[in-house]
Amino acid sequence: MQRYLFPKWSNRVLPAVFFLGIGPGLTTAILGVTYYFTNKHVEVGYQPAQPVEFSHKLHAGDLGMDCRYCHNTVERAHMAAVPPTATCMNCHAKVRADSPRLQMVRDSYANDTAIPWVRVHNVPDYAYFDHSAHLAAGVGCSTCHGRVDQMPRVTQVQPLSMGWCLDCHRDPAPVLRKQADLTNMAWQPPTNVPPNPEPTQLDTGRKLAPPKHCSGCHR
Amino acid sequence: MKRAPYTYGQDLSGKQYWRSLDELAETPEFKEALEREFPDGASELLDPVTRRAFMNLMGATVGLAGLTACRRPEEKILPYSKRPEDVVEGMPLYYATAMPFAGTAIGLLVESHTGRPTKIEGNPRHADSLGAANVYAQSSVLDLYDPDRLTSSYEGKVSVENKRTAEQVKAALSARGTALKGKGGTGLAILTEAHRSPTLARQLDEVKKQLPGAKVYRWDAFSRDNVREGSRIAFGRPLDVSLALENAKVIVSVGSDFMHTEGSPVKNARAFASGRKLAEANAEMNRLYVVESHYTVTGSNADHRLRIPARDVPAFAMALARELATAHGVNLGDVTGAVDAYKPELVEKTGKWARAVAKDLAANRGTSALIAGDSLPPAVHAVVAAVNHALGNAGKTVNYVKAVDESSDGVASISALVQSLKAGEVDTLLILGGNPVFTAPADLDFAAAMDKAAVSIFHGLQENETAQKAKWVVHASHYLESWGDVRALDGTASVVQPLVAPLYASFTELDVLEGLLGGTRSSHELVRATWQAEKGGVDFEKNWRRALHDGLFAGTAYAPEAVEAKPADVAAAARALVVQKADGLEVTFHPDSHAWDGKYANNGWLQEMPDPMTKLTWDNAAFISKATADANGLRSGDVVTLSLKGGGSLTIPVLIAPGQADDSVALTVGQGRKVVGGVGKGVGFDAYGLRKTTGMSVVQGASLSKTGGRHDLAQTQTHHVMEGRPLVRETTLEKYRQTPNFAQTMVQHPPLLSLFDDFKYEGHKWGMVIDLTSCIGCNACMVACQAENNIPLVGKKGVLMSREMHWIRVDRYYEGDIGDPHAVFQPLPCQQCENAPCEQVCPVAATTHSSEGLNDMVYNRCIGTRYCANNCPYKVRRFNFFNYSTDNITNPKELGKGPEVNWSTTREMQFNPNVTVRARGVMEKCTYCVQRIQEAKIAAKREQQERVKDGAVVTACAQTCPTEAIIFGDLNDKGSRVAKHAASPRDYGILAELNTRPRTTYQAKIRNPNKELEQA
Amino acid sequence: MSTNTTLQDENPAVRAPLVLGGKDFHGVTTAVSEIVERPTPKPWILGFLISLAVLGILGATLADLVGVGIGEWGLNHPVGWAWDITGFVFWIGIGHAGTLISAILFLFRQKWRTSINRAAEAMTIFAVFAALLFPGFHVGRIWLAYWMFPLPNQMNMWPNFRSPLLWDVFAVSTYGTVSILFWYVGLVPDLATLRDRASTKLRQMVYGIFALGWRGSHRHWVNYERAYLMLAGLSTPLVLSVHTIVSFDFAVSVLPGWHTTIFPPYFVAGAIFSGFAMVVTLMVVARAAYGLHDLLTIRHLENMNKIILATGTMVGYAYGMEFFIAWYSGNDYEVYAFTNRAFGPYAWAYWTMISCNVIGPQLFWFKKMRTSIPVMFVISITVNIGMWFERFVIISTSLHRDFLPSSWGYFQPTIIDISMFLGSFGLFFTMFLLFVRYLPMIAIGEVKAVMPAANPHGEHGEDERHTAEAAHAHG
Amino acid sequence: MHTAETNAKPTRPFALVGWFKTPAELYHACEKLRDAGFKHFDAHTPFPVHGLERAMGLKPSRLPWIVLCMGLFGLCVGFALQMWTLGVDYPMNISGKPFFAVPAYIPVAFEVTVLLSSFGCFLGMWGLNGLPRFFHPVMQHPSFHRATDNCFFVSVEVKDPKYDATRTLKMLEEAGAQELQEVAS
Repeated sequence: MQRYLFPKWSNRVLPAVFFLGIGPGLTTAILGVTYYFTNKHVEVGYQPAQPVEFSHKLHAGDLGMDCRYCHNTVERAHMAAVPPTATCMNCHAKVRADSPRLQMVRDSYANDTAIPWVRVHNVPDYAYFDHSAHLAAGVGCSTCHGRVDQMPRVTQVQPLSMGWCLDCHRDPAPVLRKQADLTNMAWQPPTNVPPNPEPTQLDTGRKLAPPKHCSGCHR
Repeated sequence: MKRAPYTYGQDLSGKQYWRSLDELAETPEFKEALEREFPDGASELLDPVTRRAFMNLMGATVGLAGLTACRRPEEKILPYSKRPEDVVEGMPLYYATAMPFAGTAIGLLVESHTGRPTKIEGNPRHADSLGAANVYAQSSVLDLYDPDRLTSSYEGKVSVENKRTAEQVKAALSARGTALKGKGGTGLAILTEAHRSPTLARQLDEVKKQLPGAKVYRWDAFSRDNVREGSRIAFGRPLDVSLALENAKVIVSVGSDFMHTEGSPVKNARAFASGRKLAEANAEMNRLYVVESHYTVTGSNADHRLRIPARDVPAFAMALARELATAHGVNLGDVTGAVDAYKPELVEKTGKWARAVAKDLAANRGTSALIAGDSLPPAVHAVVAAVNHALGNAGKTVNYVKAVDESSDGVASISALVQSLKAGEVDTLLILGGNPVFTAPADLDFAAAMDKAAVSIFHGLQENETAQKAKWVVHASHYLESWGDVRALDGTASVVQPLVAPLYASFTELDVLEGLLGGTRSSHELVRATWQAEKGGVDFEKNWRRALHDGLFAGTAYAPEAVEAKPADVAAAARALVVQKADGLEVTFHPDSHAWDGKYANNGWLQEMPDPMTKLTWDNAAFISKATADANGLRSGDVVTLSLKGGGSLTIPVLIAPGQADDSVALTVGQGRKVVGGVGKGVGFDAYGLRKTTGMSVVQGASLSKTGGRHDLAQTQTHHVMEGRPLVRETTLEKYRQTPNFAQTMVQHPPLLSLFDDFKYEGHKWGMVIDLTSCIGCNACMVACQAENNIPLVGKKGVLMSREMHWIRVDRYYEGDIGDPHAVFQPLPCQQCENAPCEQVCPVAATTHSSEGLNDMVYNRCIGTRYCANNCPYKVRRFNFFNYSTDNITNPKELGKGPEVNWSTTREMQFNPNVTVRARGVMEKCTYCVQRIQEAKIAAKREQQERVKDGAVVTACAQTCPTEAIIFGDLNDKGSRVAKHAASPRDYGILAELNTRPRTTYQAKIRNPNKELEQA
Repeated sequence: MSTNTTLQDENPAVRAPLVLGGKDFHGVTTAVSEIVERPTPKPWILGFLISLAVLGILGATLADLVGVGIGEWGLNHPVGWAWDITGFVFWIGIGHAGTLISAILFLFRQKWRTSINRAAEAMTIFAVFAALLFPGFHVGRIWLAYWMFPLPNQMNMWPNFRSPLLWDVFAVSTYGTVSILFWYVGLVPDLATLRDRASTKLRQMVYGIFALGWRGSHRHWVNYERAYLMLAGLSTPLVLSVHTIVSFDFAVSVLPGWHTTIFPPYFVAGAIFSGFAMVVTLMVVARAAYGLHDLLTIRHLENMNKIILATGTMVGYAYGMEFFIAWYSGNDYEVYAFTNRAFGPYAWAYWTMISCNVIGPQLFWFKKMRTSIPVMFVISITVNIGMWFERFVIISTSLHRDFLPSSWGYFQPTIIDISMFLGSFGLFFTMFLLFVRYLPMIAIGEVKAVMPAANPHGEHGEDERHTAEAAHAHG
Repeated sequence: MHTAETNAKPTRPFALVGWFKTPAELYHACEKLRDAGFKHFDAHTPFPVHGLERAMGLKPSRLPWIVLCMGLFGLCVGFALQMWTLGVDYPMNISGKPFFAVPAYIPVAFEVTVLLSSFGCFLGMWGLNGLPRFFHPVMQHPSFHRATDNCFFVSVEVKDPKYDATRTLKMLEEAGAQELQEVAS
């Protein structure tokens, strides 16, 4: 009977497979998942084209309009509503009244049809974020939305993931501002604020106690 | 936050509707409302998908956990073009309106999210609701979105080719009008339901004026004709009876279910309960006696209930009168002689009763109330009226008020209509609402008569048996989308104002009549005109807006009439009364607790809401007593043939109903609709076939015969006794006064120690107290919860597998002899235990405790092990075995047959955007309406306050409870109502001996029995 | 008097030999290896096809459960668990005998284990696989089941280590892993044997790879035996912990009928009980099918039957004790739970359990019975039925009537419940048949080691008990 | 294609390999080698022969220490994981239990301990044995395949200082070894 003997080199095969194959493979897989499958990668930088080339840079930046002129529900309701066409027409009835780029706006106003804006900041439907509560506490626009006043086309700058929310809810102190600064895009967080277990509203001194329990956001 | 509504454009233009629906359908809240769990799936699920497609979808969802480039699909935001006044996206608006119900109207505040009415609450300013609402009002919002509603008018059968536009309908109507005007209106017959709308009355008068030959008839399956007739006999004019039970110490109901189905149920329940609130131990308490054959909600709340066949009930009333006159010197004049024949003993086993009750009544002159059931003959009402008058109750506890609708006997009216139809005198039959073909007395054969009319126009919400026979079908507007007005039983007038433009360019009754008269005024204008005339003057605009805001015209309630008794007439009527003699079994007819007279048959919430007493869902049955069942060798679920001597028979399953009188079969009419939407189809059995002009409420000479068939009866509760467990703890007023804390000392258990230090709840500490003395078991809380929390339906199959999803259920236990037990109710929401057994067993921490002591349930974290439900001692957790919220949403009976999705865009418009719509495979349960708590807290934060004030948060169940039995609030706020109640000696927690530390506690039930009847 | 056990009857002082038929080392090697080397026998193919078909049913069932929802099962409120967790505990229990035989009997130097431990260990592993199906698919959203593992994630959420269900996840996965390691370590020398006997190059290579180049070096044997000993030492507390933790799923809850301190020992005894029953069932068949009478002697089977008798009686004691404690505690809910078990709607299940688990095995008091193949075959099967019912009774009867009578209900299985449980047998037997076809079902090396001839101090048939002393004398 | 034959042409031998019929013969042979002061020799047997390690004068295994370390490591990991995740990183009020609910953490800690110990035991054993090693010179002995069946092999490595081709051969022959031959490295 002819007996098969493994060649000498075979002794090195298995260790090689482990150290060169499985080892690096696993590491890359783990690292890949923990980075590429998360909002950090998937959501941040999302910048869809909008039906109307509305430039926040022009309006909020160069013209210096206050965010609340258009998003006027932000202090009263959980959502900072996209303004009705009527708001645009307040100015554009006269300003650039016949610019072709505003055709859709004028049509919308004339025919009472909606402009199909594309949602940029999209929190999962089972998470209930409330703009008014955050403004009341002293969290300004730019904290989550970035320098919108420098964005010709709006893009998402924060992951808006649960972990990211929690970071702030656990220690909000560094991002709190005075009510006057809420819409101040240039506002810079004060450097090296010590973690504050009992953060307070800067204007009224009200205890904030941002919820860390589930029903704070999930209903 | 109540505002006058923004006025609509042309309500009837289809364009307007579609645009508005788009706006609604595309607002972000709306998007959020649908399919929260699989955001990516939502769009797919909108179209019917096959099982395979669904699997792919699932696959996709799985994939999503991993694929990197896979964002949520692009989502559109469609803002208003011109934002309507007062609308703030994301903030609900509340409008005051009123719902016509049975013999009254219930004032409502309706929550609306960017134009979508989503939730109905009672209007605190309205006398007939006082901030509460009953099951029918709560669930009426579902009818608005009913996918099976008529969405167009038709000439002939309901089918595509017969569709007619609004303009065509108006044209046809006015054409008909002019034709009729030609012959002075002769040949026009208008059939209405018992309506309480001044404007409609005005329109009808207008019709009579312009078309003198026209005749107006009225038909209602259940009416208060006898009440008015009774008071006409007693006082010479037809008056309605409006109760003021808050002033009554002794209440005697002779066959009246005044707390649930008769008169002003919500108001009566509140008044009754107010007489039983025991703030402190020595508080007084009213006493309720009920005499009835079928176990009703009212009967279940009686301190003493006498169970006798319905045929004997009138006799008992008479005997009571006799006893009062003879033994207690109550001056009834000639009546005394008339009722002399009724010796107390004449009626079986009632002698003692009659004496005891009479004594109690006589001892409380002016502070007692004798109430007769709507269905009793006028003579009985007359005698009862006489008694109340003689006792000095009239004007104090029993108010005789002007009747809005004075036209008496509905049976006579519809019989007359049928006569003239048969005689060919009617060429144009206009049916405004209702469903006479289904509900009219069987012996009249309305269907056949209807064919005699050359033109029959049916105006209604849904296609039904009558619509099918009509030559014209005009689709009606739901009351939430129409202008109108209505008077409550006590006369309080409300404006019915729309919350949304008609979804389908539909017509109100007013529009139809206006069309017939060739007018062009909108119902809005008509209603305004009515009240312009009523409350005209310079500041009318102010009054009008005030009325819209408040939901009623202040001071429109009728003053109680000063009445003079006419003993002679009463005596005559009493002598003329023929008491039915026992002859085989008797059959009684009642409105169905799900379908009412049939008009709610397609309302899923009502169909799945268990009957208060039998806990039966998705069905009706012949209710018989244990003795009757044994005598006929029947078990619950046996199908029998029920036949009447006078002819007519019915095949229906029997259900053994404890408390039902022996030899008496209770039938509910309204189920078993033939022409009905997906929900109501094939549900229950039509008992109208046995209901004839000769016996509209009680008929003798029935017999049962077993067919051998069986029928599954889906009950949400299948075990009816407490097994001696201290769940509902009750005692008598007397004993309670001796040991007020009896409930807390009832259970012996070792001291409840914990290995660990307790958590401290510094901030809010939400808690709930449920007063079992006040709870009447009406189920309003269940439906309110269902509407508020987007609770899905599981269908009959689901209930049969005991998979119902109600977050709060009302447990009903019987005590004592199964033939004649007394019943107790126990509403059971999540107990929000501080040491919640459910939390520690969840492997993924999907249910944890909030810093305010809420037992949070996070649907999006739940993976569905169901361990928490197993470990919940109260079994309040509910599992989504299927995709209940989206599959077969229009036909829940099909649930469990796999996900053949039957999605309805209109149905989903009812969803509350502030509550996640749960998907398959997750656990859910009562959250103390955490969305309301959050909204209130955020509102407080906006105002820069740290705490929510007491009363700022109220759960849906507490808000709608007619008797204020449920109290919710912050236990840390010592001043709060809930804290005060929790401190009462009556307060106890069920299964507290397990050291679960329930946050929901109960106030022990106290009854106030009469000694003399006790030793029986 | 059965003739299979002659020696023992003649001289109780001397135990019956573990290898009969005067086999030498080569004989043993051949007897076992030939099973694998022979061309595939027809009955095997038949059996395999049947198992595959049943496995197919399982596949369809799982697809339905994931696609449509576990509403396809008969579960409801209040009965949130029924056949699913019953199946889980049932299979886990069966697995335990394997570890017991391979580990505990090894520590007790029970040499008779050698010819059954390999198959028993295989049974353990396959049983664990079958068991994992149930908790795996009983969750409502299996695509998120990975949340039960402590993986860092953007939600900053962790599993709840206070939940017995999570203890289960760790216990069962550890148990599965360790069992596989233990099994494989034992296999390596025999794989080497197969490698060296293999006639085709392919077999030589495949077996060769899995044999890891084993060359029987005694320097290896030294570490090997130490490793084997320690794995046995680790498996023993592990196997006890696994069923203890499984019992915690119930014991830690508040439910009357679940909340019971006796559960851990009671469950372990039950597990061993059912496990041995399954081993007997399988061995009786394998023995007949492959003519292994010389290696799987009556003595082996009889010993196992003795254990079945012992554990069966323990379980019976536990049943009784539950009632006593319920009565003694004076807790109405407890009392009701157990009265309801014996006389409630599920009484039929309860009495099936009692008769199969407690009454049946008592036959084994008689030697005739415990040495009769047909009798032990039947009893071993009824025991398995009985043990399935035990779990069903514990889970369902406690759930269907708990604290609040208003929420009492009744559970009825659907076709999907049944096909799931049936299918799990398909999985088990498919794997087991593959095992007996391609791997040595008896530990060749270990059997040789317990043969008299293995004793380096004289070939005369000595009882192994002398060997040790002899070795010392020389040492 | 490597076969026994091709490898049998020894350029520089690796070891002297032969086999015995019985464990006893092997046992005595090993004793001889041990007493003669051989270090680099080995026995190849189908099953562990009792006490042979003493006959060969081998030291006890170091494996237990590896397992002990892994076990302790597992214990720490197990507890640390639970303490940190539920007590430090995201403490949540669950059933009113404390954040550091030690009793509840015991089962998982135990399982992790066992798991890591077993890994240590498994990998440690193969590591100490230098396996997997698919090719080994002694396998070139023509009858070596019987080493896993019923022959008891001895191999004396050439590199052993005491090794002398002729004397060692003689010594083993006397001990009853058969088919003695040197195998190539």
